[in-house]
Amino acid sequence: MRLETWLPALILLSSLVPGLVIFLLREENHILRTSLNLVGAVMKLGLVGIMIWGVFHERVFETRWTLAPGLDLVLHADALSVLFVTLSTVLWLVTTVYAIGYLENGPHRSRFFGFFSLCVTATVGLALAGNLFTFVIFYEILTLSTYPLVAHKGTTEAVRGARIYLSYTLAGGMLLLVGAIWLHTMAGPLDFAQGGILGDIDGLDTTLLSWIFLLLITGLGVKAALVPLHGWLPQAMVAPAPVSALLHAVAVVKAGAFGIVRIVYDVYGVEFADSLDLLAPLGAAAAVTIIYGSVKALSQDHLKKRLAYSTVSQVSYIALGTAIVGPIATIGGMVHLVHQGLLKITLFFAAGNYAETLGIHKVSEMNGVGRLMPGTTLAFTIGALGMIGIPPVAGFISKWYLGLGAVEAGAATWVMPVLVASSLLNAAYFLPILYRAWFRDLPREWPTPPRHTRRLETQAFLLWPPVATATLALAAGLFAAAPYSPLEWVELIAAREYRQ
Amino acid sequence: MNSLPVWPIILPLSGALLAILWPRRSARIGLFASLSTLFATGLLLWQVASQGQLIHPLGGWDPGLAIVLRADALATTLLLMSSLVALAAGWYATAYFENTTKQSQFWPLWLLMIAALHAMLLSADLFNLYVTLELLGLSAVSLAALGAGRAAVEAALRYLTVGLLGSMAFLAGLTLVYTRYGTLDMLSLAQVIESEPATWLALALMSTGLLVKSALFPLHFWLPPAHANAPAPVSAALSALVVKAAFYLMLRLWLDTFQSALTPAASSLLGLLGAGAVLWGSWNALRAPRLKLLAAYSTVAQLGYLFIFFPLLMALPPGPRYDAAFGALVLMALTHGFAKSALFLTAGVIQQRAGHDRIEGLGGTARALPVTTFTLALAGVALIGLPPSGAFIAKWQLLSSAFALGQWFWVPVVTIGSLLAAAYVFRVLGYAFGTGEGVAHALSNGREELPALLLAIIATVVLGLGSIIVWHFIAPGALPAESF
Amino acid sequence: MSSALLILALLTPLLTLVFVFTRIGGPLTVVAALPALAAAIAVPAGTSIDIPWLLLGTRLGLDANAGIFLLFTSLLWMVAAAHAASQLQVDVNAVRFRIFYLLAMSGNFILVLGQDLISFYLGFALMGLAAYGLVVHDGTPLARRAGRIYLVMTLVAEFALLFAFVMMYWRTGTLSPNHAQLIGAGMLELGLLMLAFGIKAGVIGLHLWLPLAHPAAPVPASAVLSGAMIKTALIGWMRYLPFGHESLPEWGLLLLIAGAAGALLALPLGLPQTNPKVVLAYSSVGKMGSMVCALGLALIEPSAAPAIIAAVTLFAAHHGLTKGALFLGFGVVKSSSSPWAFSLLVFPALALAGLPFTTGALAKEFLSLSVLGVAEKWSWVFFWLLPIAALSTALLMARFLYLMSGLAERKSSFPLLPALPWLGLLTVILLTPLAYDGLPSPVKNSWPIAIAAATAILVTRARPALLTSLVGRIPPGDLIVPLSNLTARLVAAYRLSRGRLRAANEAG
Amino acid sequence: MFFTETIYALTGVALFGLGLRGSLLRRSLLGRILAINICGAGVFLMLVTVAYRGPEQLPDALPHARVLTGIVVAVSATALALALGRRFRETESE
Repeated sequence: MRLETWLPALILLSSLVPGLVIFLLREENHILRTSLNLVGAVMKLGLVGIMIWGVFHERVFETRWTLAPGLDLVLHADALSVLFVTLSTVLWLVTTVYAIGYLENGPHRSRFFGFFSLCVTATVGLALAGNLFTFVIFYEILTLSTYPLVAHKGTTEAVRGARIYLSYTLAGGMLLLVGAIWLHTMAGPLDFAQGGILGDIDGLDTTLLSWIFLLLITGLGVKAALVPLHGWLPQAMVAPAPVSALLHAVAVVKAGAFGIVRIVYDVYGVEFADSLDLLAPLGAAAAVTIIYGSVKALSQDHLKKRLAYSTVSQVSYIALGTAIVGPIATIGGMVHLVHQGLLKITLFFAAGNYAETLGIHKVSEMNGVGRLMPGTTLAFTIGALGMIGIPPVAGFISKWYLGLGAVEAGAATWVMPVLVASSLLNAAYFLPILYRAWFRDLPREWPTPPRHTRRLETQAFLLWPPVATATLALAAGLFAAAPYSPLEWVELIAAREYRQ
Repeated sequence: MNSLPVWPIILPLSGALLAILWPRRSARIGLFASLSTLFATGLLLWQVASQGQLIHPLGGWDPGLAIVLRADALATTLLLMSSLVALAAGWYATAYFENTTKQSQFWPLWLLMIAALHAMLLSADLFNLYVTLELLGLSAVSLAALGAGRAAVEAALRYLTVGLLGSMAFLAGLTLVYTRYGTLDMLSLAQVIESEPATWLALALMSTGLLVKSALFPLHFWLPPAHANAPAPVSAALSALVVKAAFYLMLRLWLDTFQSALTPAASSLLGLLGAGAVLWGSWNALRAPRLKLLAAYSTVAQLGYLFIFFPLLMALPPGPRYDAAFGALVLMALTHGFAKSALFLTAGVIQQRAGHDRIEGLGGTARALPVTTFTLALAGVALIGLPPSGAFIAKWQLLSSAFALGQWFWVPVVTIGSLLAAAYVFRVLGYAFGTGEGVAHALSNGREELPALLLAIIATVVLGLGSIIVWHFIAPGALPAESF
Repeated sequence: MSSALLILALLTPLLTLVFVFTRIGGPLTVVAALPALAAAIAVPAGTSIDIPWLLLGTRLGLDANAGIFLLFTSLLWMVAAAHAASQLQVDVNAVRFRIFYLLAMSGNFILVLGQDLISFYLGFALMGLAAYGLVVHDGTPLARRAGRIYLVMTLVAEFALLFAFVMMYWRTGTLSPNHAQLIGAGMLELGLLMLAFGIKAGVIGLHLWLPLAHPAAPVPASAVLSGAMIKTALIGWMRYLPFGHESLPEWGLLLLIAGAAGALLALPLGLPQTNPKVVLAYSSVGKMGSMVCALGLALIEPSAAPAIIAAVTLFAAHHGLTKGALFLGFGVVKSSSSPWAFSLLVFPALALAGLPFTTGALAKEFLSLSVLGVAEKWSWVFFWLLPIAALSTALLMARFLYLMSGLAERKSSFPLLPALPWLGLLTVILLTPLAYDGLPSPVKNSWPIAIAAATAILVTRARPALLTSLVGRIPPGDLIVPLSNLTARLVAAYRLSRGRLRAANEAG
Repeated sequence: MFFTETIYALTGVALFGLGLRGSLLRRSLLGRILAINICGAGVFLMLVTVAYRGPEQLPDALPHARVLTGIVVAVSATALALALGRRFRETESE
């Protein structure tokens, strides 16, 4: 039982097993379910810690399981996968705590937490995937496990939103599948390798490769919410807060972005992709999405819808970073993968708190909220400032590197205006919310009487997660240059992706 | 020791006879017979795995005369599937027919059907195939007629007439083969067959008969009413086993016996019909008002996928890629068998709980019957071909061979088919998750829901993760070579 | 020790944030600025510390003119804080005011002390956004409008600066480039730099937010806004333009013209104002204009750069303190409306106008010396500009005093306690000239004051119809009013069309 | 001599064709069952002619055995069809 072969599988099982057991639990045994959840999350964190230590010391972790001739289920821990696994594990722990608080006495909690664990298993599997086949498998399982989460409330619009979500993501998954099979048939088993594999295989028809690239990116684009394919994201806002937090910051949207990063860097290889000039259209799509998402966010009064459109635009930063050829832009794109996760999950937790404690769903109802719930609003402010790109919060670092990468790649002429415009638009739709929260005074009559616990503004389980993720975001920004920070780790990855 | 192939036939047959003698205890006899058949099949499987193909002429007659039983890898795999599905369906039937008169009528016919099915899977002689095919048809029809009401009887009658016509066509083809080659033993025939008009006509007749029996697209009209109105365990067996058996015969004839007599045109025709079945079946399943009708049309669609394999297998030169595709074909057949039977059993549970199986009226199922809904979801996943299931890997290989051979046409067909499948499965799940009081009664006891759950788990987890066993057993040629 | 002092100077404002809710929050904000003042005095110029793990590797330190900037900035923050503590006792949002005050203060100090691009930008952004909180403090619709305009322009400045720094970092390769490395900046980079600092400094054309924001803020905030915050633009220019190493004639000319225009236009825009604080704001625009003009010349003539920079720094210090004193004075006079306070107010006004033996005269003298020394063809500009600027300031001060006199009617006693910090500031302004020997001859630059006094008396007596009709004609923020009406109409048209569009497809 | 075999074979084929046409076109149940029986008879006749190996040799026994089995199967199928037909008529009222 050598550690190298079993650690990735163990990490996967540490959320799968509790999930399956929770499915069988009856609604009443609340304590067992919560403890199972937390034990699973903490154990996974521990295992990931071991893996980080291992990868840092150049040890190779790989679990290989042949499913069919030429098709192996590979879980391989390289630097990029560890980055995403760490992010999703940490945020899953926080979201679990939040969900326990949020669904205090809601119905179907066993079913919820069961699918919740399945969803994270899929995300972790997707992160650890060693080849395109495994990636597609977990990509589809992710769709399946998130559908019941979106439809959790069972109301008509919840089921409708889930249906729209499903039709988008399944169609995307199908495109990805066909692209992956086509590529697999042409180029043999596609194990991800730093710097890409297609560059070395000669005799591949480049026009076909371009078509396949289009298929793959469109398939992933659905989940990464690139413009024409983003329709499902605002509809999926119907889900309960922990789900939309998980969906937007960690699992679904990140899966798409992470997939694009994998395809461009570890399958095609960025130089090879550039030689086929595939990156320019990707960059254009990302730029359009960035602007479109921000503009649409301006006009949304519903808070979660505004955050959804902000996600649409923020995730495309990652795609933009990938599309600009150059190590620094890569760093910008990849580090934003982590930062956007931290920032967006804070915003959604805060939005969830407002909805759960004060019954506020709309931005227009948020007058004077800062006075009532200072902790949550402070977290929201840090998240918002991070999104706009104000130092010292983490968002600034990604924008700094993206700008730098653009200048390095000589693409400053079109990337710079996009970044400036989107930063201003971010400010335009986040600062009014902050203004309402802090400067406007409380309206006389209140939607629902605030349920004040004696000391905290809301239940402990709901307050601490956003505060925790906000501090993490602040730390990721402030101590960016420190060892073991996300930025350092991404620089390690980016250096290997480019073949000097 | 080589008399092992006989047991999977004798045991259900004797079970049927005993069930007729003691109608009151027929359920227990039936279960015991199914269990012992499964055990016998297991033994046979182990034997074939270690020593390869097993030939057993009944009664020691020389090959020309005797009824020869042949147990090779493909046959034993399907044998295992059928005994597993039969056991699970039987187990559910004991609960389904509890304290009704039909219990005693059900078991003898059921065990006769299983015996006929096993006999057909193992026979190596064309006339033998005709007889077992006929037996299977008759028992299936009478089982279908067990369903309540006039619709069941009418559907059974149409099933019977169509079935008889199919057998007659098969018999006529058979006669032509005998006039031309003088023997009906499939093994010796394989060496002798030449590609000439007489053989084509014979094959055409036999194939038409089999296509009618396996309900391929234009000839599928009898299947939906028959399967939808039959009792749940029966329709599970009809969809998963009986229809699949006819397909198995097509496979035997086209890939083994008449291999040399085939033209690419013929196989692509089959492929086209398969594609039609996929699209037409899925489209109708999407519009089906009732769950069992949906499942029946889904069977038509899934069989379409199996037939799409034919042009690919025909075009592939023997080698690792051929074995990979053949293994995928078997894997898809197995997964569909388990998944479809699980789907029908859950439909049975829902029908008994809610009094109807209208899809619109399924509101609240997820609340009242969580395990059943979970099984429905799992079976759905296997039918669509989403990752945790064996069908996903089979579809991956199907598309991979299509790309390798440059036959682009199948790619959009399979993609659209899968999306339509996703649509009709999640339409059902959408209603199940929704609110409403469709399924009023609370939790049923475990006995009813467990068999369906086990079948669904086999289809998704066992075949999904352990799918490499199929290749080890059926087509080892595909495995070690990483060349392609 | 000196490095500890530097870090302390940064951290204390942030640490006192914690106590802001307690009763002693007010006085504590005063103490928050002390370490910075001590650092400005004690820490020798040129010391710097590297913190590799903070942000992207920060370097804190003090160079020559940064020391002077830190000195007068921290002094002004402290005095204003003291004034706020005494005045704002009654205000319900005092806590919120203190939070934003401390944040702005820490932003200012980080900006001055941060040698590397990232911490400079951090200071710039933090100060900019926190100042919004100060501007909007009163919550009146006027304050909110001023705040909104201020915020939009500050954000544009911030993001322009961000990407100027990105290009600079890419070009120079280091996070803290010295003047030698700054040579060869591209057109886009310099343009963004000019835009960013132009908005912050209130260069004419980009000054629209200044006459609105400064008056809208409460007194201590506007003192600090006018005194310390707009000076940060000067620090930015001095640090990130290649003074003394590369001549940029066309950019220099641009700055020169803009500065001169600012200095000259301040008078016509400032005089008709009715609110004394707006008059002060326009005088700030004028003063900043002359400083920007000097910097423009330094850009054209690298040889004169060091002298000009030193002079501008001193001039900024003088303007910071006196303008702060004026704003605080306005606060004291307004609250107490005692004629004694009014009489004391006259002194900083005259100092600003360049009364002999005051910092004004001193700063003006240094500036003219450094500028006129340049033999080049541009010296005639200054030959005319300086006297006119002096005259316009004097006139503006006269206008300010005239407006203030209206406020100081009642005969009430001198409010000793609330005015204490203000008095302390006045004494500092009084004493600083003594530190410098070789005072310029009194007669040389007292004529502008004489003329201004004469015209003031003449105007108040005769009340010529022409002049009085002009009063109140130009709204504060001049150009912004037509501009904002235009944008408002545009947005309305867009919404209308979208509304009609949605109605159409709903009907369709 | 050659003549008789072809006649039987042709009649066999003809019967098969007639039976097939009848079973497809007839609407009444009884008609269809009879047609299928005719079809079966046709095929059995073909089988019998195949067994004939010239005047001097004994005919081949295997097709004869198959015909017997075929007949048994056809009879049981017809019995089932008639039983189902009766049940179908009984449930007319539903």
